[in-house]
Amino acid sequence: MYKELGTFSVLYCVLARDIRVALRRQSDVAAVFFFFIIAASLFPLGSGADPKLLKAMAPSVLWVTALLSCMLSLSRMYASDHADGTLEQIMLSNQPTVLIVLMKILAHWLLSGLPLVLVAPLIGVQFNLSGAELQTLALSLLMGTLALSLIGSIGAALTLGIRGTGVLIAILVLPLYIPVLVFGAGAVNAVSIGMSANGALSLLGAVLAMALVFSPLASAAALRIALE
Amino acid sequence: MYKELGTFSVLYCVLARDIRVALRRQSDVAAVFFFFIIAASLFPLGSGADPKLLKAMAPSVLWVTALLSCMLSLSRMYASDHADGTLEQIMLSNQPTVLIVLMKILAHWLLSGLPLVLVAPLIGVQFNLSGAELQTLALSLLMGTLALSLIGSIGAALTLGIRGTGVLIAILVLPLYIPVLVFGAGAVNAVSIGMSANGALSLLGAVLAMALVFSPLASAAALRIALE
Amino acid sequence: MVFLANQYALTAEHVVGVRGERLLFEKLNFKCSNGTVLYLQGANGTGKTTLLRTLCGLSKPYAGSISWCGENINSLAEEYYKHVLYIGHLPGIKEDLTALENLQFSMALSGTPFHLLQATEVLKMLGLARGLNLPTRMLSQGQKRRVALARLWLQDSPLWVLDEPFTALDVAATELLKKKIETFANAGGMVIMTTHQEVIIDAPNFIQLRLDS
Amino acid sequence: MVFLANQYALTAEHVVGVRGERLLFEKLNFKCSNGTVLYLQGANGTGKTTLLRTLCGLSKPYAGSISWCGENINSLAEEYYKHVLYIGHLPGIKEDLTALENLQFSMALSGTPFHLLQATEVLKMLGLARGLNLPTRMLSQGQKRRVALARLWLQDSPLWVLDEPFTALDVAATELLKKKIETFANAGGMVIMTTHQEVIIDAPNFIQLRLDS
Amino acid sequence: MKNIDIKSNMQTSKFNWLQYASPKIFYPLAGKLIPWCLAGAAILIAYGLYLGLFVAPTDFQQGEGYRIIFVHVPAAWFSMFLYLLMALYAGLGIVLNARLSYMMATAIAPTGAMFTLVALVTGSLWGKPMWGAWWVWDARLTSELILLFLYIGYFSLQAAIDDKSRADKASAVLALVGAINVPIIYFSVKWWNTLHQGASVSLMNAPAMAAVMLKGMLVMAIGFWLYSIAVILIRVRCEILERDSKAAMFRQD
Ligand code: HEM
Ligand SMILES: Nc1ncnc2c1ncn2[C@@H]1O[C@H](COP(=O)(O)OP(=O)(O)OP(=O)(O)O)[C@@H](O)[C@H]1O
Ligand SMILES: Nc1ncnc2c1ncn2[C@@H]1O[C@H](COP(=O)(O)OP(=O)(O)OP(=O)(O)O)[C@@H](O)[C@H]1O
Ligand SMILES: [Mg+2]
Ligand SMILES: [Mg+2]
Repeated sequence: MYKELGTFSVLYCVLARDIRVALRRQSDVAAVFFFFIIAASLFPLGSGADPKLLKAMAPSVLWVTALLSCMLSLSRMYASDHADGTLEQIMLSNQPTVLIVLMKILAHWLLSGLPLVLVAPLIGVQFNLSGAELQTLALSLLMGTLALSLIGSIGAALTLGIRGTGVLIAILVLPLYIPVLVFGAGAVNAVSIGMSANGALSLLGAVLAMALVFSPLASAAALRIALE
Repeated sequence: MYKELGTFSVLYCVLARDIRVALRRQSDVAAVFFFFIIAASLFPLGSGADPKLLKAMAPSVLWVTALLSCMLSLSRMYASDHADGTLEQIMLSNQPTVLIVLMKILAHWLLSGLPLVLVAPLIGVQFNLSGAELQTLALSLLMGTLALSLIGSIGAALTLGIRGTGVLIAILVLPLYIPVLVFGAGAVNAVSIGMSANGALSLLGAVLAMALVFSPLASAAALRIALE
Repeated sequence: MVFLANQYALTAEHVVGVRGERLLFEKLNFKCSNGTVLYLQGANGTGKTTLLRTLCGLSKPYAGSISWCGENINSLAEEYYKHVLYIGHLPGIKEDLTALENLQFSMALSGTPFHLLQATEVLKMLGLARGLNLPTRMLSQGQKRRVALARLWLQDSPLWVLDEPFTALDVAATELLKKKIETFANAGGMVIMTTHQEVIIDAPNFIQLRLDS
Repeated sequence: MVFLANQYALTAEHVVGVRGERLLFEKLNFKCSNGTVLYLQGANGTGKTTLLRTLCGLSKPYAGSISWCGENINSLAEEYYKHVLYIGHLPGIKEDLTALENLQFSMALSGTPFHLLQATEVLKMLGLARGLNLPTRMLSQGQKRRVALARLWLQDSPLWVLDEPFTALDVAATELLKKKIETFANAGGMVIMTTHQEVIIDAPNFIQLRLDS
Repeated sequence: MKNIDIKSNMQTSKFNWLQYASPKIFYPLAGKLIPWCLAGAAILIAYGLYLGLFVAPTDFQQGEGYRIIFVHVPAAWFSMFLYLLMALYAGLGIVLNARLSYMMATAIAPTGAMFTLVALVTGSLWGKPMWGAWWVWDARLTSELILLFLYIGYFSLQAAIDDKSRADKASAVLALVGAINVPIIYFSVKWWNTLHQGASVSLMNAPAMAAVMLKGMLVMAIGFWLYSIAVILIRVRCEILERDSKAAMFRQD
């Protein structure tokens, strides 16, 4: 019998595969990115061109858009694995499902959360945000998007194999996203009115920590149910 | 040989089936609806509770949210028919594909556009919109959502069978949605500053008429390409 | 079966099939007329599915032409489709609807009126008596295939195009289907089909065509 | 194949299968040990797939217990899964990846190291020489199945659970697979499988189990 | 029962990938054109820049900043023109089912997107001194941005489909649908009153601007035109090679 692969090599392989699949269709990764840019640009179009109004809208608009773009890419997380039977194989893996799920979440974040963090400041400039605001925006998104991927994973797992998934995920997940949104946009708003963002950011950190603990467990359980 | 069914009975049957499938999973229809409500409510959460700012944001926020919720449900339009092979059967129908496509678009609008038109005024009230504004909002959404379903159908057809579809549809379709958004939200904005909405509304009507003519043709062509 | 009265012919001339950038078959010529069963054979990946989809008009041949009673099928379009009944690798049924609802829809697409009693009878004959009012997602693999195949008993297209119709069917259902194809061919129908199982169809004109390269 | 040295046993005791609200099978008892091929038979919809998924641990039995070397499989979890190789109605391959990448991933899931040369050889032997570096979406139905089945040659799980493994395979591939199952069983492996084709497997212990109700 | 064996057929005629389309003739022809176009483009663009930067007089209202017009305006023209051209080729591709036509459309897109980006960037560079902001949500600016998005959509769709022939056709449909945007950009200044300048160059009326400026812009425009032709031809040649080598790879075994 061959030597068995260690947990790390298996997890690495899971992560590498998800990233490889996504990169194979570069458009996938680029798409979340462009969605964010395009959707954020829709708001000024709808509201005429008052720069003051734009600046006031900016934190909520950018955060809500980031949230929606993360959410849109959720359906990709497990759905294709479910449709082609890979998920059954993952469940029958000799590694704990929780760890594999964690890797899949990480891959999702690397491919859809991280790019947003990088591009958000550029769009912020179009909304006339200042340097300090832009910094806080990037930092809050860095923590926030990771939390969004974690929480979203539960929704994605729960809605597997159900049609009209896109919208159903939205309903399941949006309420859970609200704390992330409130603290994230709150941090930027605080900076705009000249206050410190620390309070909001540490609350955001707490949400992230909670999500990190519970989400893989809940997702793994949901996946198992989806396959029964 | 049996008497052949007339064009109308066939088209009626297509429409009835799409609606029946959607109602069989009520969650589908309800979902677009709730997405709209929840997403629109996210903005006040992200931006604190300044009533003036809310009123100024309202047209763009409500219109952008309506647009995004229509868009989210697009991937449902043809994808499941494609996955289970029904689309091949539709292509091989003895009725012109263009007409069948038109029915599917109509079903999509009845199930996802119309509910928004009905609930939007209720949400508008939460953003402190006045009676005249609410009326214009509903009217612009009535014409606008139909145009969105029509235009969206092209994107949905083009991205069939491609992974990461949700986001790709968004990229293809959002630029084409922009005129609808500009005129739709423009109509409401015009009323807010005491001007007439007629100009914007008639432009919206022109967009709708164009979409009505070209979209079924383009969608049918796109579907045929997707199956090749 | 009234179409016996009409004479039909499907002719393929110099048809070339290409998938991606790869040549699958070249200069394919054949003619099917009433009573013909054309049985496509070939190893996996030799282009049987591709050929069937081309014959239905779902994809265009890379070169060459396919004609129905002398006219090109791509220009006939709906005129041609109403004579074809295609059942491919995918069953073409909606998992949320019941078997009856699915049948009603597929028959509407082909312009055939739907008679509830008759459809129920066919489904019962196919062993689906119990599943009549269940959403088809609750059926097993083979039961789903049976729902898709029920159209063969209800529609009256003169040309059937069947891609591995015996997949997932148990022995009894296989036998039923084989009998049905034979009756149909003897009444003047045309069938073009593939399968990896060994079958010999007792038809007026049974042609075997190997696609191996 | 080293597992010959180990003695394994899969035991089903009073297993009851229910789908939806319907009783499929009841009081099922059997025992598989090294060298057993358990061949499940039954018409469409009698519960073969349901039973296989239960035996793998993908769903829990409605009543009764399934144990592996004396311990309940649901409490063993990963401990048990690493001994099972399941190939169901769905091929479990990702259409965007090539055949090799797919194999690498499925083998990683089961903890088996991946050797490129060996995998290439197996795929070539299965007639996929040309498709090695194509995304599997470009393969035909039967070629996709072959990619999924390649794991049988590469992994060394002592228990195979195969749901209609011969589907979509052409004659040559069917023969190859049948031979492989026989070699495996003779080397001490256990196989639980279903199929609607007639097959007789030459194994030390060939059990046929009919599920008809 | 009779058997048709098509195997024998297969061996008699060797499959030739190129025999069904015309790229074979096109390829060398394009190769001859490219150097001439490139040379012409270099000379004209250099001359145009010289006219714009040194010969044209300083504008007493806008100072030296206005000289950006010599890049901005021709780039904006070409962003729209190339889109129309791309849509035209896409349409021809669908109607005639000609591979070469699709390849042309594919090859035009990157150049068009580049000019769009140049128009946007030079426009916002110019906007900062003129309007006091890098970006305003004005109808023309917005519709030019939509044009960029349409180009991006075209690429994304093409990248997302791996079957070349399907990718060609699907993106052609998209290109045609998006073509509606071009008149919107062009007439946006007429239809809405905007910050952005209206058309001042027209063939009918006497030019509203100085003759040197007009000359500079036209020279730049022709230079851009030659540059586009050269780059597009290079791209098409690569595309032909790539597709043909893939076909050859499949043919080998
Ligand atoms: C990002 C910002 C900008 C964009 C996207 C943009 C876009 C365009 C486009 C599409 C055209 C070609 C339209 C036509 O030929 O009629 C154009 C032309 C022109 N633009 Fe801009 N522009 C921008 C900023 C500016 C600024 C700041 C100025 C100077 C105040 C300016 C001055 C002009 C002029 C003079 C023309 C030529 C109009 C003509 O003669 O037809 N643009 N621009
Ligand atoms: N979407 C595609 N893009 C490119 N090539 C494809 C595509 N689909 C199939 N092919 C290739 O075309 C060839 C023929 O495929 P086809 O599905 O017609 O085979 P088949 O004879 O039906 O095989 P099977 O018996 O396995 O169903 C295969 O070799 C496959 O690699
Ligand atoms: N998701 C489900 N919900 C409820 N009942 C189901 C579900 N899936 C299958 N069934 C029912 O369970 C029974 C057994 O299904 P199963 O898939 O196990 O059959 P099978 O023996 O594998 O048949 P086949 O030979 O057609 O594959 C069927 O009668 C089916 O109606
Ligand atoms: Mg096939
Ligand atoms: Mg089964």
